[in-house]
Amino acid sequence: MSTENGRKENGRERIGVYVCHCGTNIAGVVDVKEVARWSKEQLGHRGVVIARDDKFMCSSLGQELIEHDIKKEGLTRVVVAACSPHLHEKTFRTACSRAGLNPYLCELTSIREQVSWVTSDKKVATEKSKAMISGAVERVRYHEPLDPLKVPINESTLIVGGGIAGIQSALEIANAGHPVYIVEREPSIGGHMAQFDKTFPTLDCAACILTPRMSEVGTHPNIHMLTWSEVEQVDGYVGNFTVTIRQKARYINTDDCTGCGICVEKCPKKVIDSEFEVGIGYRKAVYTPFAQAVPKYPVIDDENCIYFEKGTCKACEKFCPTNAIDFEQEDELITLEVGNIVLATGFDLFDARRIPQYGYGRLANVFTSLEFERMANAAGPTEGAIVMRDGHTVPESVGIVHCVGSRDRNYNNYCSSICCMQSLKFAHLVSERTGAQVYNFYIDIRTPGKDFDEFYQRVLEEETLFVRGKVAEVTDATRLPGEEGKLIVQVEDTLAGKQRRIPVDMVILSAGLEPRRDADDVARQFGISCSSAGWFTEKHPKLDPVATMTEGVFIAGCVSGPKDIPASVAQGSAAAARVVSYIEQGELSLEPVRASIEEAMCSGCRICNDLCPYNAIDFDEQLMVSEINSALCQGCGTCVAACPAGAISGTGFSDAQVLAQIEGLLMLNLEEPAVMAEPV
Amino acid sequence: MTERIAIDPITRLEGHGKIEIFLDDDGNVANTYFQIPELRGFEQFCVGRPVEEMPVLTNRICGVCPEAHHMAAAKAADAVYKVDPPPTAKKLRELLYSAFYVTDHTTHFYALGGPDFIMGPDAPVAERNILGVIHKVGLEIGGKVIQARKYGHTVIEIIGGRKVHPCTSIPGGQTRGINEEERAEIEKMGRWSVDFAQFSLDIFADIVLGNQEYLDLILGDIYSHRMHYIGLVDENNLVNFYDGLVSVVDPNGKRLGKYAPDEYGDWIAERVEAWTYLKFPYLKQVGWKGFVGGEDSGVYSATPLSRLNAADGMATPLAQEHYERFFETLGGKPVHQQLATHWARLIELLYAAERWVELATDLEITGDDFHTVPTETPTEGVGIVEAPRGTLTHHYWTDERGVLTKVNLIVGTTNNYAPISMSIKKAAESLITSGTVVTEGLLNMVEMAFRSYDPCFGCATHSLPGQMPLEVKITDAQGETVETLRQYC
Amino acid sequence: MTENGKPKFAMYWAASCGGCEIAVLNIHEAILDVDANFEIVFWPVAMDAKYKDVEAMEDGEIFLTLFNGGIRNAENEHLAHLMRQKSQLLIAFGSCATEGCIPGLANLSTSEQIFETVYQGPSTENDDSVRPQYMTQMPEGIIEIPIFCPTLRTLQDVVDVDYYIPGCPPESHQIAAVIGLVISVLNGEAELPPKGSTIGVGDSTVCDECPRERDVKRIKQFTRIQELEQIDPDLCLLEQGILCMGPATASGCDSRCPIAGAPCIGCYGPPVGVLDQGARMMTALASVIDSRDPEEIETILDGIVDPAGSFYKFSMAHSLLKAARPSENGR
Amino acid sequence: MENGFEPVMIGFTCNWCSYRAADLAGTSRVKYPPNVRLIRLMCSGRLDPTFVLKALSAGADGVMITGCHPGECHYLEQNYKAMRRVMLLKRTIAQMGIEPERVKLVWASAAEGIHLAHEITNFVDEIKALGPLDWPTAPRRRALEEIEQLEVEEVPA
Repeated sequence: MSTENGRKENGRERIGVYVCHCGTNIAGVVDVKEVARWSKEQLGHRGVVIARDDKFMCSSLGQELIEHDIKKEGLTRVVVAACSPHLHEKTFRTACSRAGLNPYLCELTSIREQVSWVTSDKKVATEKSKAMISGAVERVRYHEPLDPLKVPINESTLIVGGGIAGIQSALEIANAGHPVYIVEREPSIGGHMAQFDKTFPTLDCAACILTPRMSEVGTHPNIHMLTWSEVEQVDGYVGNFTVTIRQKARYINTDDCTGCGICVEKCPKKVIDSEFEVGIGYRKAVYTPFAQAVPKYPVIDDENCIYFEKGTCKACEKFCPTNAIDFEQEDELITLEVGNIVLATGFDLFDARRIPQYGYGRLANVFTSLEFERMANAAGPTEGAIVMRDGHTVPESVGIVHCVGSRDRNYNNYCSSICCMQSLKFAHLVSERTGAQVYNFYIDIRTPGKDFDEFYQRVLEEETLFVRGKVAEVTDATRLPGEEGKLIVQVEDTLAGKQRRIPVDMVILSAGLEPRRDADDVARQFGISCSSAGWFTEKHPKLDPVATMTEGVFIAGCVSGPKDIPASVAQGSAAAARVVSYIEQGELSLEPVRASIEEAMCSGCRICNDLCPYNAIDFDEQLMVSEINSALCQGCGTCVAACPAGAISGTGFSDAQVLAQIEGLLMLNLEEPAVMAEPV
Repeated sequence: MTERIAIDPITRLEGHGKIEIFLDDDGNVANTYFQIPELRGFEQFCVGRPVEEMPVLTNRICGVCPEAHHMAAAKAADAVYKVDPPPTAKKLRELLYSAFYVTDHTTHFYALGGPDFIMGPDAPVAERNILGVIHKVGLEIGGKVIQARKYGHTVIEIIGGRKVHPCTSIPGGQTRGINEEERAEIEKMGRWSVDFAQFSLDIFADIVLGNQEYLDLILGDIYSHRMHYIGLVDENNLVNFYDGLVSVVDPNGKRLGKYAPDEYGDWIAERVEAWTYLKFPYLKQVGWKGFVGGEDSGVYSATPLSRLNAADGMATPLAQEHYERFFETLGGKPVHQQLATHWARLIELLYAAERWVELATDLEITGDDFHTVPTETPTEGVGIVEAPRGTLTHHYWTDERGVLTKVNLIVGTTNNYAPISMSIKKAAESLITSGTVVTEGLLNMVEMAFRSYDPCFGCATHSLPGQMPLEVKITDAQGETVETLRQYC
Repeated sequence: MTENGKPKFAMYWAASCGGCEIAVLNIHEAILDVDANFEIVFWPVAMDAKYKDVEAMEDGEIFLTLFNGGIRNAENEHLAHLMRQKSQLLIAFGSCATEGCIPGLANLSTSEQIFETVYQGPSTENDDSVRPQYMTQMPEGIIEIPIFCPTLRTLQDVVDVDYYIPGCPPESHQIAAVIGLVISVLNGEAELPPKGSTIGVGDSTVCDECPRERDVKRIKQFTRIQELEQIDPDLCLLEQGILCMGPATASGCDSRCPIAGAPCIGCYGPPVGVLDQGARMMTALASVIDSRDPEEIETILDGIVDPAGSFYKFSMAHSLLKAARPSENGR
Repeated sequence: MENGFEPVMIGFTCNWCSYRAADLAGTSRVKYPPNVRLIRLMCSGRLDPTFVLKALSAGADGVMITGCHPGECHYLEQNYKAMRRVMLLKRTIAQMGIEPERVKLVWASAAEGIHLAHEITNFVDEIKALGPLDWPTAPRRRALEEIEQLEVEEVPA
């Protein structure tokens, strides 16, 4: 067989071929002895010096056989014809390295899954096995010894997002004794959980369980908090990321500020708090989002601050006992070197305005779940009083609409998973605090979690009414007597099978969870991917739910989909465990199946530049050549196949290997030329 | 009776020939066959290609005159899109083309055809080449010849992008223009070339015209054929290489008419003979009467001589002077003595050089409007230029995407296939008779008959590559091969 | 070696256009080195020579032969064998000999189709459907012309080749360089490259020598050059939508065509180490076509009106498939 | 097509989906024709048209390229590149007189063993219907071509 232009042969190899019986799994259909005999005879001139068959090649005896031959017969290549590489490639590679042969000089061809198990005719199966061995032999001739790629792991970790998932990760890693940076967009960590009143199903108050964790983060020696900050840029790869962070101007010198709160008190400018209080409460222009905020330092909201508007006021500055106010402060760019990154940026609440027929934003007494959380929260604007928009009237009847924006092909197909329990929690709180009649409008009640269904039963017993059906409309257009001044919930009761109009004083929309509006940008920034819905994609949805396709970038909490608090916390810990295990290893060894560019051959045409989903390919403007960062490369080989100059080569799956395997499979390498049209 | 005749292969022409000479019982020439032994099939495999590629595809028909094909193809492509390139583009093309003519005619005169005269037909073969010429005329001439070729190729590279196989002509114009710096350089080289052309004419004057023996040779009957002539002329019926109408005159010099490119089909037809791969074009209206000359035979030639015969004069002053002297000296139009073609070629050389300077000094030549985007749906078009070795016709048909569906090419030397065959036969007849002692020089005259046409079978065999091994095979009446002389060049 | 001790040099043209000879003549001064270091025993375009002289030579008597032109007919093939037999080093010179060049596009058609097209052409009067015959009985006797082979083949398809010099034609400075190398080898100052090497080319592709600015490639549509309002003189032609073969074509030509505003058409053939030039260009282009929607992709691909002709314009005869298979549609 | 024609075909599989689908077909003992011989790549994005042309010119009667379903590529989006390459390749080989149907792109996830087996069965039938490719450069054909050559020599062109 001619070695084609550009395919250098690795000289004369000594190849051992091992045909496995796999009990009768293979031997029952394939004439393994014949296959072995044939390999020696027909492929001898291709370097096959030994061809053996064995009952179970994967058994210790089988492996020893290979090791023995490598040592005694000086084999330079090994071909095993047995089961799928996904089962035993590692087994045989390990056997080779035990015998001192580089593991990557071993090729496993699957004559069980691909031949004996799928073919009935013995003759045909035997012939196909020969072809596959012939292919493997040709291929293995072009294998090269490879060594795993080692990269050092920087001990520091970056956590993006200071919600409960991020907090959990940060504490786990910090407690393991490793430095952590936690970046939070808002002035304080805490995330959505800080806004909640009670948490289902146990009904313990969110603040009571969250704030201790927050302050622990605030005071932890291994944790460095960067609140009021956002990630600008991410470079590098697993173990060696360089992250640039923009710390927005707080106009408060945090070294001097004691968090006494006098500035907030003295600030003359009152602003509707559309962030923490979701628009139902007020804050000052200088503020801390909530009492237990961590860190305690306030921020000056330069869009509303009178000084920034008119150039006068400075009340805060006048009264600040430590002269911590600094109107000249500017955004600061901070560069961090970290080894791993955990993304815990959470979710956005579905905007109920998008479903106009539910009247939110139009009908005063239609509330969103988060508005209700704040209202029910003792620290909230109504100090826990559940009242209508007027601020004092206590509702006599309340309708809670489930699945708002969820399980709805017009908005989101997925189930937001927390709405059922959240709604039941609302129902309980309403009836507990107001005695009002509560209606739950649901599609299905889903209570799979621990103690969830018990909580459901409890709410049922509280004589809350459940109407099964998707609410068509919430309106103030009254038609029937008794509807005056009320909100009418128009719904098809699918159990009773009839349309119903239910008048209530207040409606709570149990809005679903959505990916952050900027999820796509964040994903791109960190080189990971989003599902069509916009949630970050796990490396494996079941077996690796907190890892991503990009080594060293992990995800926790609602970034990968709606979750309740326990699940988010669990993921926070899981991600932390993954990070710590990397750190503990000190360096990471990566599969050596990688692409690389021969600089002299690269023309700088830039065809390959946009092909790598892991951004492993860079263009060097000076040298005018493209370069591959082998630590980022995942070895898919797309750029290898795309390079018009043939300047990119891929270890493990080189052109030479594949072309040789094609010739082998087509039996072009036999002593006498193959007869193509005969039954294989 | 097998008379052995030693004959050297015909050399020094771009391409090769295969000549069959049959003798009768008396050992006289019964018939001769001049065969073209190869075929490439451009007309077939250009089909399916996008029309804008034709200028670079048909380049490869001939590496000796790729510029001619590049131009003809570009003009045919313009016609296919009914697009008229901006003046700057047309002038750039003609400028490149004029420079090309200078190199090409120079090469032929000094390296191929000229030696016959400069050294004399009787000179030893070894001396009848460019080196002999240099020895006889002096070393500096060699330098000049190389310089002339170099300059021509430089211009071709500046405008056409490459020395061989230019690439810048596209449907609607050119891919780029030239700047003032380049223009100035081109002008400089052009002026040098005008001097060189005159210098060459002087050499011809004193070596050839000054030598009665050569003059008799030229005016003698051996190399004379009364036939039709065609050549491209401008609106004033003056010789033009790049554009115009094709003028057709009969053996009496009477103009039968002028045809536009898209009318070529009414004037030209091609005949197929089983013994050669190359076709024989002839004047359709006059008809094919075999390998004979005269008013009633459609055989015509398209050479420098033909062009002078078919035109009313030259478009540049110096060349015009020589044009007049040419016909005075040779006894008025039309001139049928084929060897005069060498002289005609030098007059064209001068014209090309003068035109080169004219265009290089044209104000529009450095313009930046060198391409018009075609808007019409492409259909069919013909492009004609005057190649050094004959009128070159490219005819394309395309689909609505501008992809070729049919291609017809009538290429330079092909036009002269029949005349060349006739000249060879005539020369053979007059040189090979029973009892003739054939000497080297005498036989070289067969080659001279051949060479005056400057046949380029790279082109002619556009239906096949530039290679044409010459083989002269002499067979007697009994079918015995008297002698086979081969030359694989 | 000859009496004067100089190694013998020959250059021969088979199915070629003559451009290679012109390119060699264009090395100007360097041609004198050839004259000084070799005895030119056979170079039809430049000197008198007799075929029988070559036949008379000892095997391997010629040290170096530059063979240009493809193998189109029986005669070309015969000459290829003769030159191989008589030469120590046989170099496939130029695109025709190395990869088939433009005439290789004939491999998209059958001989019958070629004959039909040529000898029943629009301006051809041939009512009796006369076709050239390889043997013809004339009144005076039988005359022959060489047989036309079914496909055009490259030199390496018929004989063993020592080195390859691609290009249509090879750039004169590359030719001069190669000749320089051979001379220094003769003087023991250099080693010959490994047999079978492609010489007189760069390591990379045309883009490597192309001065045009280029960015990340994303192709939304292909544009025919004549459709461009204005060809940007500085921007990568491919990024202007023009199908430029530069990325998949061996460097060495100084990127002449792209510099002149014309797309590279691939005359230097595949880069060293690449099996199939067309395949590499296809894979590169397809990779950067900016769409995931099959319908849109088809529309974009419609912009390539002649894939086989564009990707294999020069290397058809040397591609993996070498020639199209006769069938109802076309060949 | 005359009976008894057993095509030889090459199949390229993605390590993450279709190769595992083949494993699954095996473990679930689905029977399918033996004509297709598989080559494992890391991703369909590694598919270089050179491989396909090599296979066809070296004697294969058909080539199957398999990968993850669109949107499910293990390497995010490389299978789209494979798809585009195959689309362009088909156009080119059509001009070379090869039925585009001889090259087939099939999406198969790791869970679709039966689907893959089914696709292979269909493809084998399709190729049987098309008949042998017998590419002239393939070894078995070489002898034939020489014979044709001889014929040409004897009969005047």
